[in-house]
Amino acid sequence: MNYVIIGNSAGGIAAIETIRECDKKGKITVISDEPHFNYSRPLISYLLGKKVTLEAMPYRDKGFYKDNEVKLILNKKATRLDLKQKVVVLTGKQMIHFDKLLIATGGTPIIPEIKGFDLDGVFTFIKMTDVEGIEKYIKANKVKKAVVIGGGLIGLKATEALIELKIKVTIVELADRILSATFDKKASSIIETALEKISCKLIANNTVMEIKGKNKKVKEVILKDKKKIPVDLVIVAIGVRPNIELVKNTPIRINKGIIVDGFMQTNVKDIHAAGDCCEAKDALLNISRPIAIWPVAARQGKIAGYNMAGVKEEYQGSFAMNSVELCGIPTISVGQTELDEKDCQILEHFDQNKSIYKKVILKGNRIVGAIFVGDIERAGIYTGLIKDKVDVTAFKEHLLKEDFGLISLPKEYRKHLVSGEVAVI
Amino acid sequence: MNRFQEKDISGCAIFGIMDQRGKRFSGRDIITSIASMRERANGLGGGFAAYGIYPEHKNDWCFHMMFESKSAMVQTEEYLRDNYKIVKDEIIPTTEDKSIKYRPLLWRYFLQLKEEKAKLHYDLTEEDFVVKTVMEINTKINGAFVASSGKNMGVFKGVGYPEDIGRFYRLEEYEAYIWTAHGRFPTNTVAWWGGAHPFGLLDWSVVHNGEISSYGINKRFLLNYGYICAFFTDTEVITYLFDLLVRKHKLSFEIVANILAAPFWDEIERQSQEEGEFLMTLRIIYGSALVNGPFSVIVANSKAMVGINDRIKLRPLVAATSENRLYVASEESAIRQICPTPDKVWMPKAGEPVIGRLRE
Amino acid sequence: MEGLGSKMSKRPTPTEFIIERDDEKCIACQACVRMCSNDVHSYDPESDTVSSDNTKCVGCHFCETICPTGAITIKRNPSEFKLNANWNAEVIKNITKQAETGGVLLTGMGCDKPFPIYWDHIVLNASQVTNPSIDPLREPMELRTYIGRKPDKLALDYSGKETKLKTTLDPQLKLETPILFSAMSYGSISLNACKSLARAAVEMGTFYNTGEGGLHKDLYKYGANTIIQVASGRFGVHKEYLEAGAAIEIKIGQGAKPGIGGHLPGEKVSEEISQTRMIPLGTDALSPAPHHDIYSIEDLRQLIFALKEVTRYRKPVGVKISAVHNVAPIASGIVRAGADFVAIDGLRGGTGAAPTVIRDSVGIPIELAIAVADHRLREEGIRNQASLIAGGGIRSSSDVIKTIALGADAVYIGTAALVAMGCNLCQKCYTGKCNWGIATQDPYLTKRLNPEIGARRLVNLLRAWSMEIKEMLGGMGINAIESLRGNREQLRGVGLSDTDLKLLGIKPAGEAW
Amino acid sequence: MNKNQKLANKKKPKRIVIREEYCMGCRLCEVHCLVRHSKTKNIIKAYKGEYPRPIPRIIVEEKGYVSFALQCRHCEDAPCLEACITGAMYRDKKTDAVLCNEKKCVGCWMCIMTCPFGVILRNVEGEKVASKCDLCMGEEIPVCVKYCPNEAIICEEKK
Repeated sequence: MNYVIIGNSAGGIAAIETIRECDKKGKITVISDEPHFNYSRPLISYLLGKKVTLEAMPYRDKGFYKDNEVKLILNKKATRLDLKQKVVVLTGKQMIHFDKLLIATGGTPIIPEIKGFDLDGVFTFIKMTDVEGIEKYIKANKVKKAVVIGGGLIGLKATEALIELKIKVTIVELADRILSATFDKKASSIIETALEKISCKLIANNTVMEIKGKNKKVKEVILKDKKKIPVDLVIVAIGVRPNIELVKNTPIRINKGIIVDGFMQTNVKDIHAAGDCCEAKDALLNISRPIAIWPVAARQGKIAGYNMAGVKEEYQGSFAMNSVELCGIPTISVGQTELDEKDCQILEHFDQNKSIYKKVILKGNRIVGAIFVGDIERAGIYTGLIKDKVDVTAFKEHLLKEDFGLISLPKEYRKHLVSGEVAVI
Repeated sequence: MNRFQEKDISGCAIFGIMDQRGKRFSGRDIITSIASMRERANGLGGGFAAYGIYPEHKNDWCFHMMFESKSAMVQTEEYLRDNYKIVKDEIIPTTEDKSIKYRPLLWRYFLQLKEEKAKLHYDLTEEDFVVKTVMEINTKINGAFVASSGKNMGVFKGVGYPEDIGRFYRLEEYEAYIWTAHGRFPTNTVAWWGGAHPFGLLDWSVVHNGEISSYGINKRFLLNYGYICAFFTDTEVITYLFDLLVRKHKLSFEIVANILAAPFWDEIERQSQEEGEFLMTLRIIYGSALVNGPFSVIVANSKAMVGINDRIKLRPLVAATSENRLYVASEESAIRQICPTPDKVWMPKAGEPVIGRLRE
Repeated sequence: MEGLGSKMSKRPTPTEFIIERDDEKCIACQACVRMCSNDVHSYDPESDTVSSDNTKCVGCHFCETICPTGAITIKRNPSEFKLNANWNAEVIKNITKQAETGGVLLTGMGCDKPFPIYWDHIVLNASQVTNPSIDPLREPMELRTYIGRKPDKLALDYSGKETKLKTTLDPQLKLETPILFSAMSYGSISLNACKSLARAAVEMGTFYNTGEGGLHKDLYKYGANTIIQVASGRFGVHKEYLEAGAAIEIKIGQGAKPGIGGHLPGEKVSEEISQTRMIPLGTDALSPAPHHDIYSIEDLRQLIFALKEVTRYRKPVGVKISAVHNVAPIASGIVRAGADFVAIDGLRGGTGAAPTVIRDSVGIPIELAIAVADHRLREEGIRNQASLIAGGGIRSSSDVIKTIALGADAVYIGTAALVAMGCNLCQKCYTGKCNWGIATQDPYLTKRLNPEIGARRLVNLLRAWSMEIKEMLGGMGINAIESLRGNREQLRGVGLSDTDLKLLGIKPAGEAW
Repeated sequence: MNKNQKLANKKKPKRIVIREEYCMGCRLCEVHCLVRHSKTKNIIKAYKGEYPRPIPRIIVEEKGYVSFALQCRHCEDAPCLEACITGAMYRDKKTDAVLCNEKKCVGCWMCIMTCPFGVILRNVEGEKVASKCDLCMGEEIPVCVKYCPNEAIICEEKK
């Protein structure tokens, strides 16, 4: 069996592990357009902020490919698929034959249509090459001031890293607050307050219309309201979209991302997709959509791996969730965090002094979302309740108590969790 | 210390010969063979039981008595006369023997139970009445001891090596179809004539080598059935157990062997269901009659001679047959001494009885 | 003087125990604070230290056991009253307590007064030279015991070709070791304690006894190793219950409290207990002193046979009495009334709750009781008709073997079993606050006794004792327990009066056979 | 590889079973877990002389008379392993245990977010790292199992 995987991040690597688990003999080839043998993309902000070293970037050690007998092709982009010949064509016309193919090409940053985006000193923030570019630029140009376009998670992690490097950062966010996609207003405001404390400026309800430069280097951004901000560096972090270049103009069906079935297979037999590039079941919304987060990519890669190796495993669907520590405040958001209050019940605990905010969103008798800011201990229990769609009627009033734990759950469910016995609920 | 109050602890040699046709033979052979096991005795006791020696009085109870004083004899005779018709009484003939230092007055009585006494004690069998007589004499008349009380049989015993005792009693002059003999090695009791073996009651005689650790409970078990163990000897206990189980409970020697040397529970469990249940019931009922501790014993009555070992065979016992004769002994050499080429020689297993029955 | 009767009038007395806490070792982990049901220990978050209140300590030593650093030592309070052989500290404290409360003093477990312990004045025999001792590690050594009525003789059927058994034995209890767990009710002890006893009985091939608390539904499965008790309160007695066990025991008396009934306070009557005992939730469970349908031996006979009828003569029915002056004739009467076994509970037998004065002043020691009862039954020629089970303060394999040699078929152990499960004899069972999870129904406390551990420890104890009994038997040259039963020749008394020796039916040490 | 290691390799993976019906709530598991994961491994020093104070990796939950200890279940399909962005969380090949390489952990708390048992803790006493049960690697049996006075935490071989 000849397995080919395009992409060398969460989805790709999870697939390698599962394929090897099931098939000790098959040939595995991994193609990556990056020069690095592997690294964790979410860690790039830590790398920029010098919280981790370059050596700590790989999340599987050096022996990984050797141990799993994987042929790793670096620095080559897969440019074309020949589905009839079952061949991947690489840059330089190299052709790689496959029996089973996994497309795990990940996401690609969304580039806004702004004038001056091509100036030096304007970066996206997705890949290690971005960090390398930024670091080099900062060093060469003695960067003091930066603008981060986008107040989402990536933007904020980038902001945090820049602040670590003693660079003044202004965040420009189109929405009325930061983290609007994952947080509610209260949660956002806690982080906004924390950002203020470290002298980070936030400009909400606004956006960059134009980036101006001098000698091809970025000098100033002009906002929608014509306001001008002098800068040395601009980071564009307004989001990612599925990287589906490769499958465009092939029989593989796409929507926003590559469309897959419950076994992570595309409409073309033997071709699977996983991770940020594809769209699969959202277990909460019951629709197909891309969920561009690490755990989902890893899970999808795993499922794809099993099915490629001939072990039938069905993808149960995932939902959005994020954990990030911002300005020293741990935050977690899971599931649907902003629902119309008519449709749901909201339980809240807010302690402004301690900057602790907890919120549980219930729909019917089930939890569909949760936000934790400041105190995230045992947040996974709620994730579990969301995932298992547990009826929480019996212990609803305990949900946000300080001592909430498995002990608050019905004994039978608890037993199921602890011993793995089948729950009778 | 009163010699009656000390339990006998002994080593000993035992020997038994039986002619299963009932043909009688002289006591010469048994003296020869028991003499060959002199090492097993220490001169503090020896004795013989002989069956078929008084054919002319075969229907009379024969009491072999030992008296330590004239007054004991007077008292005993008075008591006997009260209850029995004394058919005949005489001194037991003996010869002078240098090795025999002291001896009590030895007398034998041939008795018939008075009819009026039998009527008075209608609730007792004649045997029970004789047993009662023996117990009364042994426990109540100081200085009197009943050595044997059967019919057509007698016990000859005393302090000394058995061969000396045998000569002393002139046993070569008697003819019997069963002879048993005993050479005694008491370890810590005062030697006295009554304490020598065989022990006799009715026509039971027992010679025994061993020490019974269950003595205390066997004794109390017998008490439950009215037997009073007066002599603190294991032999006495075994005699009474045979009397109880064979005469009163009418059990076969094979069954009695399974009581006295009961098989182990795991062995019982290995048997067929019926056999296992039988043995289990036996043990449950007669647990207190289990004779625990090392022993080999030869028990005789007028119809049979039985040799048995304890349940783990801690004492020696050999058996042999030669034509009509059955031999049971502590040592094979003693058998070969008088029967150099037996038809069959074997070592009975622990608890496995050797039974010789008189062919009718 | 009216109205002064039972008003409280408190006056502090010296505490019984002193808790020593080694502050250098104490890490303030608060295990002791969490574990003590008497709230002795408390934590002060301000100073991050734990302190103790001596007045509440009952001396159960649970905290000492649980403390991970060994920082706690429980000591007796050395504070002493002026030495007085008559008016000693205990007497003074008791009077003071009664002057305060006007009530009967209660206690738990068995008599703790220094009456002579006859076992400690009896020694065993061993083989030397004249017969060989037997090594139980190499040779079979049998402890199996059958409890039940035995016929005086075997009956055989000679009619057929082969001789067949005519005797059908009355129902018997088969014990692989002659030790049973004595009656301890669910109520007086926790369900976990009951489970421990039941499981251990199953594993060791012996029996435990329900006591008078009925049978919890979880315990029915151990029925083959259960002795079902019927006591004066008749709690939880119904047909299913009577049929659930292997034998039935009518309880007339208990060694710790001869002549009086029982009292389970309403607080201990939980949902489960109320269901098991068939009494309303939270009400006191009062066992009358006598059975009100047994005012004479004839009445007892009727109950014995009523129970036999109910169980269709398939189970032995026995009677338990406490050892009192007339124990021997009473035992004889019980045997003649048709009991298959008689259990005799001596002076030192335990209880979950009894008036101290009764516990310590009524009844006679089991050693004497069993000796005279066994003797009496043999004298009357009815010893075979019933088995004797002796209990009341049996502490070791040595006590067991001596009791059997005195005449018991088997022994009951209660206190020893509790100690195996953790009990340290603080004698506070009646408070229901047992820290070891044994004598309590408080769910905080009962879970402390893991029945797996409890059963394992009980099994270990019985194994150890059985092994020791085998060693001692082997030493005597005996390889079956029935050869020791009632075999008083294997016993000798040391330092006993002639009367004691006579009653025990044993010779003084130094006297040979 | 020495003999002992060979033996260790042969061992079947174990799992820890929690039996709440026997948990007394004494929290000795926490105490011993803390000591096992302290620098000195000495109970008194760990409590009285170590700064930052070590934290236990086992949680005791209590409500009314019900209590139980809980630590990482070392799930077969462990969500924390998938969620870990650094590779700090890994499956030990020998024992099948899920372990956290604290040197690699950056404290993103993805594991906390995904662990349905809530048994991964933030250790913020020193470097912020995810702290979890490591089955007391190197010990014959985990100390919580060893020291639980009532066998409410037991070790059994994985089926």
